[in-house]
Amino acid sequence: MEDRTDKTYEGAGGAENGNQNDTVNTEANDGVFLEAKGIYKQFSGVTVLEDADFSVNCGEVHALMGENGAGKSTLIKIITGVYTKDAGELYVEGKSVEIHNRQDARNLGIQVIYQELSLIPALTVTENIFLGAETAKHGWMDKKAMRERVQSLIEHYGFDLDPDAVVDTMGMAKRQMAEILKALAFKAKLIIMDEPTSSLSAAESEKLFETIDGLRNRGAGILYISHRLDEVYRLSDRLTVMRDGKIVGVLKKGEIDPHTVTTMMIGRDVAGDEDKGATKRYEDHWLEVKNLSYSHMLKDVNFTAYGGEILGIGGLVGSGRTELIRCIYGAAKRSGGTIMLDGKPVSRSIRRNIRNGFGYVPEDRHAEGLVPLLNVEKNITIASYDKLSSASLVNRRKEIAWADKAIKDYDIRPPMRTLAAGSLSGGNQQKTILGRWLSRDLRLLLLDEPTVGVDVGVKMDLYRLLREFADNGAIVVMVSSDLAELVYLSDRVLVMRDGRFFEEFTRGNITQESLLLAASGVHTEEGMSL
Amino acid sequence: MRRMKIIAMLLVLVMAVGFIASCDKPKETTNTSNNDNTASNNDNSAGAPADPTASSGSSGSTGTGALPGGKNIYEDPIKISVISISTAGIVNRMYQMALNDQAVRYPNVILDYKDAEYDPSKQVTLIEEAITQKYDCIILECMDPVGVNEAIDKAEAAGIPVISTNAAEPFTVHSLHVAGADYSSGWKGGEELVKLAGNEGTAVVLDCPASFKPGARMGTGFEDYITQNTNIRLIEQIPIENWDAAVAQTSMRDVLTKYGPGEITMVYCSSGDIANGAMNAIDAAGRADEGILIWGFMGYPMELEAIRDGRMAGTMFSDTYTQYAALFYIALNHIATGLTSITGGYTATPAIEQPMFPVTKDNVDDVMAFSGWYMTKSMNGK
Amino acid sequence: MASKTIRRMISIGLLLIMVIIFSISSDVFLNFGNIANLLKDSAYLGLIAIGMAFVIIGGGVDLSAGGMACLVGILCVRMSTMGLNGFLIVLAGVILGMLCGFINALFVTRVKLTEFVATLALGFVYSGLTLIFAFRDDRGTITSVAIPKWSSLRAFAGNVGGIFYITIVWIVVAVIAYIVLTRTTFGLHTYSIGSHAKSAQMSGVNNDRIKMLGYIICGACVGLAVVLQASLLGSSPLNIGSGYEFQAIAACVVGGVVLGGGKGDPISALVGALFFKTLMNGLYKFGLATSWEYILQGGIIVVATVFDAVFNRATSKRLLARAQ
Amino acid sequence: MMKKAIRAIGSAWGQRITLLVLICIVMAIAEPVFFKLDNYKSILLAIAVNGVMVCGMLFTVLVGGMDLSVGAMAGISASIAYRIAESSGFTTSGFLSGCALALALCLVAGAVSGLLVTRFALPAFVVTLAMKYIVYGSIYLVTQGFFVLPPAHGLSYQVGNQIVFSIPVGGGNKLNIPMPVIILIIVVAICAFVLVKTTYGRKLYAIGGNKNVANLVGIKSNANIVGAFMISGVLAGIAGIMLASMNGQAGQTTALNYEGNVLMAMVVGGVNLAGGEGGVAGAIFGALFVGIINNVMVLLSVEATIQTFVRGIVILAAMTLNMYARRGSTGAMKIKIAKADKAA
Repeated sequence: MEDRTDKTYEGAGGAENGNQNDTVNTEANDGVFLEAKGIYKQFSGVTVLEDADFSVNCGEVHALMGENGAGKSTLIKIITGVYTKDAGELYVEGKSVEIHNRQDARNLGIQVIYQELSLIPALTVTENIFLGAETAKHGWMDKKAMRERVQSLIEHYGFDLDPDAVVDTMGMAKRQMAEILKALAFKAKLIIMDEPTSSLSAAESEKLFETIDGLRNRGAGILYISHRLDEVYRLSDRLTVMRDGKIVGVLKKGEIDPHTVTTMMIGRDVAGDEDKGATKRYEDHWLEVKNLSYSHMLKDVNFTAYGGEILGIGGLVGSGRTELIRCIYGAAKRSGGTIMLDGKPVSRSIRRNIRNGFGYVPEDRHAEGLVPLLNVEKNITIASYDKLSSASLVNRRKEIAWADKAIKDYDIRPPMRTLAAGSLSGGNQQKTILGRWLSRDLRLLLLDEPTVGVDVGVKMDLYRLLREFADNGAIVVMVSSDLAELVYLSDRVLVMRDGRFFEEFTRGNITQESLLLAASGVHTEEGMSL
Repeated sequence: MRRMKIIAMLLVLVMAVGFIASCDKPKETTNTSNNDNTASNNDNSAGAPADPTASSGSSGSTGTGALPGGKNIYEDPIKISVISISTAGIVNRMYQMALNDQAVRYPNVILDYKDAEYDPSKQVTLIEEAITQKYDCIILECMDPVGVNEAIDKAEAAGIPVISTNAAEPFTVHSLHVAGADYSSGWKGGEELVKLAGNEGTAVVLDCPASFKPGARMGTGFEDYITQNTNIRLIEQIPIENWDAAVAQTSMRDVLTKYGPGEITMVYCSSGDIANGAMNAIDAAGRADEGILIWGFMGYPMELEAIRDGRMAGTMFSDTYTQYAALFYIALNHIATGLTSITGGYTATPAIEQPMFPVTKDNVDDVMAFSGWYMTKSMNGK
Repeated sequence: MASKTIRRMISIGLLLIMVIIFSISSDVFLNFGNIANLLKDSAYLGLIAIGMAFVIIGGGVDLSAGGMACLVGILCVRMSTMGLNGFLIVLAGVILGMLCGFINALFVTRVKLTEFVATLALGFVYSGLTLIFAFRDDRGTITSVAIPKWSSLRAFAGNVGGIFYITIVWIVVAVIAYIVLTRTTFGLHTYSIGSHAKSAQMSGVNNDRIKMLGYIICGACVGLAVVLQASLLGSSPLNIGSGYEFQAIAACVVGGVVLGGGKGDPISALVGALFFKTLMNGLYKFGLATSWEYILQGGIIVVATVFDAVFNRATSKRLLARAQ
Repeated sequence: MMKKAIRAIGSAWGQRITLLVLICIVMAIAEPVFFKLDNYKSILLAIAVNGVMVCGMLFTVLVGGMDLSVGAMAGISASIAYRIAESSGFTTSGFLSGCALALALCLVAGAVSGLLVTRFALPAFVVTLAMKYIVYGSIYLVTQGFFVLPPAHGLSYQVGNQIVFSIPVGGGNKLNIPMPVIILIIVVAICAFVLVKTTYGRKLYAIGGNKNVANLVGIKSNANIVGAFMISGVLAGIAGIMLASMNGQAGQTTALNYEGNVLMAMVVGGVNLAGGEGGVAGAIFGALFVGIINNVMVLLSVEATIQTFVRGIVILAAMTLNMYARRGSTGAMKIKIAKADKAA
């Protein structure tokens, strides 16, 4: 039997003796655990992180906030060894260290919990926690010891978990807790959590916060990444705000308040922010949604969107925005409520909706947006065979013209029709998907996080396309977490919170601060509370 | 929760033990006792077995003592297990018809046809099955002459006569072997072809699939005769996968491509299907007029008609229909007298040589007249 | 109760029901000789199924098991004619199986062929090699040669108290395999790469190495199975293993080892093989036409897979609902 | 220029042509008779039945599944068609009604497989393996083990043997093209047309590539997958009827275990077994290549016992070459894209 486990981790080994006062033993309880100085990182010419100075103390919850693309994830990946820094110094417990891979980080006591959990569905909690670092002698696992270790951890940190439960029969909250337990099991001195509450209910989040407080009192360092201002306010001892790859400032517990944080996050003026005249609203073309409900995610949603208008939908991850869009499009079966387009009820079948002018740009490009094996042309024309074929015979000439026009109109690079879509860059893949819909004469376009992972230049093109598209009369409903995008593009913004619309902002008084505050449940004077 | 796993494991073991405890010790000799008393295998099991080419009709030394006496074949319920290599082919269909036609007169006899799906291990299983169900006789179309030896010994020891037929002869001593005549049919086929074509020319063999060679030795018989007794050049030996007529047709076409007109004198085919494939290929290539002599095996109705129409030179005819009909009565005789290789004190397996005789254009009509298979022509069950 | 145990309870329960039905309807079914034969027949397929279970749980499939069995079988019988000691031959059979398993793994992990394609092509290669290594008579035509009477390999065909050695070896190997899969790190890693290969990799599991070990163990089981079966038959016919790869996969699937990986264990493969052979044994008692054997075999596979799909979806949905 | 050549060989058709060129070189030296015209006809005739089945199974493989029951489907289709034809004395109308009923049954059986695969999300490998057993078992119920021997005249004979037309090829001999080759060409043409020209073909590639995306662009994936299994069933049925006519016998052993050859052709044809990639041309090339290997082995009179081994090694080599070449060519493609991105 393979005998990989001779070098059991000091952490797991240390856990072996399972001393009762199982404090996370670090030398100085209040000293600096991790310090980064002058970290610099660039990807093929684009500077992503510039002289970042950053530190996390033991026994401290250090929050990290910043918009998408502000460099947060790059910093985390450097600390955890996924990327290697181009310049700068990293110190752990005062000693300068080099972290090249996950193993180094783990040995230093740095553990990460990513948003998409890394647990193995078919294994039990105990097996997942000890996977890769089993307590075993010559390959024979000591299951009893491992199970006891997990049981003691559970009781010690007060989690409500069954060590023998199989992961794929557990709810999201329980999986989150198991993931955290996995970090703790290896004597983590610094636990990095990336958007941990995104798929948790309020009660479950509260349980998580208690756990985090417990960890802090035991001297563990917590690096907490989140968009939720209220959570950061409640939990963090210190908050570092990042923007455009630079550290904007570090706020102590007392100094954290919504307004200062949002201005620090948004500081930069958005290019071309000139005040556009009021857009023309086509009264005769409207989408009306009345008391829509969908399983436990959406409760009694009501809104109306008009042609010529871009309706932005703000709110935090997990507030039900994606589910709303999918119910309208027909991709999700709504449990109640009515959806009307120009007074006529909208069908539940995706096929019929596409036929009468719907379009949907999904959030996850790779899982639901693109067929990687098919070439760019087919990815564009895939939704338009009603126009490109007669009697189910594809009109090849029309199809090629349609694809070439789309490639030219939406500037997809490299402009090679026969290239497999899988080998395009992120931005061009998004343009391909957008081209798939905009090339049809759409009456309603639904978008979910359209510019995630798209470089800035392409982002501007997408905004121009959407604006043009809305101006000639179509309804555009756009879900986005990019506050600047919402402010720049939307004529109206509805902010969603826990499956219900919380606040509405109309053009002119949409500001990023107010959106962020509304998303965190704070009413502001600009908005009209719903 | 852990307890559950242990209970599950215990259950499996208990179940296995439970089987054993709950069954009564069988009365007749269990298979424990006879696995070491190696029945006197005929000595040629190691090394190349010399085929009983010419041993016709020599039955082993018949036991002197009075036979224990068996069942009354008219009233007592009798079960005969017919285990064949595969029940899917045409030839097997013919055996079942022949046996069923006889069994009509004996309502108390039940014929149980079993398919071994070309799997030697399954043949052993089916023989043991017959022992467990106390069948009265086993008619075995044996696939691998060695693999079934132990099972046959058990059957014979249990008083069940084993009659092997039509395919390889198992090496162990058993009640009767009706010589499948595969080797001798190939040998005699060579003789006949030489008579027709003279002692020179070339020969092509479309033989059984390579893995069947130990059991189906007609091709080997033909090759032995040609190489040992004539100076006919053996130019091609091609295994036909799955005995499939379409594969035979393809291989024959490739041979025709390779050898121009007049370069092929004769084609020996190991089965009726393969002969059919060869004929189709020759017709399709438009070379029927070259007079390539095709020799078949076993005398299928198709072969007889082809010989009559002149598409085929001839075949070794063994009226398998009458052979199996006779077999039915031989089986009843064994059951009635309780004769097995053990009660009969055999030291070698008696073999009945299958009367083989060539069928060519001149005697095909009267052969058709008395061939049970052709007469009934009930290939399609009418 | 863990869904794994429930699933095994159900398949054992169904097996018991079938045994009861058969023992009522035919007085011969439950007699000692029949059960001993039943267990002997299941052992050959069962051992191959246990090897196959390792590969399936690791998320793969091994279509070369049949060809491999034929090859190892003929090589071992050749060794017996050379007078090697029985134990040495069994050991050699296992090692030859592991060698073939290693070659399979090379093509899957190094050449990166998909598992289906690599093992399919290698299956043909092994059957081809079988014909090349087959015994030839003085004139060169293939013949079948028995394991010599004096060879100690024959001793492996014996039995103790009526239960054949191959059956005992089968149950022992099944238990050992169960312990290896549930007690060792290798076992845990096999389940993890079968269930979610990417996050297994992220947790530090060396996927390629585990997959390679899986194929090697499968080869070992196939080698062991065919040597014992050859000693039982007294020879290794050239198609001793052909078609057994599909039967082994069917046995695993019926037992609860789900294609795709991460579920099931060697004991379910054992129960699956036993299930098939018990059904066949029972059917023989009724003298049904062979076609009913095929139809019922196909029927069970469909029923078992549909049951697994519905059963797994229901349990996870039910537990998820409870957790919400 | 050299880099361009390597990339050309790397491409799928580049490899196939290199394989063919290799074989031609070997045969030019060893057995030039390979190049005789009717040898090509003979190879085409040899792969006619396999080719039709390959086209059928291609549909199921494209949507990410597989169909192991093609052999049994062909068997039962031949048995039913000829049983009914026989009861009506092999009149043309009797034979046609027999074929109609047989193909209808194949449609239903294919639909059952498709429904099982889609409704319960079962692996197609296991479902069609079970269907193979069930359908093979039911052949006996239809034929009671008897065989139907179609007479050497009438439509039932022509389907398998009739020379449709013959091209005078100089030197007096004529290259006559038999019906099976014509049927193969028709089936290949129709399947290529459906896969390349019709919306149904586009949908299959989309479903095979990414089923979620297909659903989100309004494709009824499950319905189309069931359709693919039905097509595979029907084409297997046609192949069975053709084979029985060629063999002159229809019954239990017609097309027994033919799915092995079909899988071999798929694999050599470079069809991606995970779905979404591979065309009729590639699959038919696979069937042709396997046919050529068998033909070459007979022409070179390769010793009987090593034929299986040679076939296995050649297929393994073709697959390994395909994998390394594909890795090489995708690498080259990536460089080209990066350059194009930078330049624009």
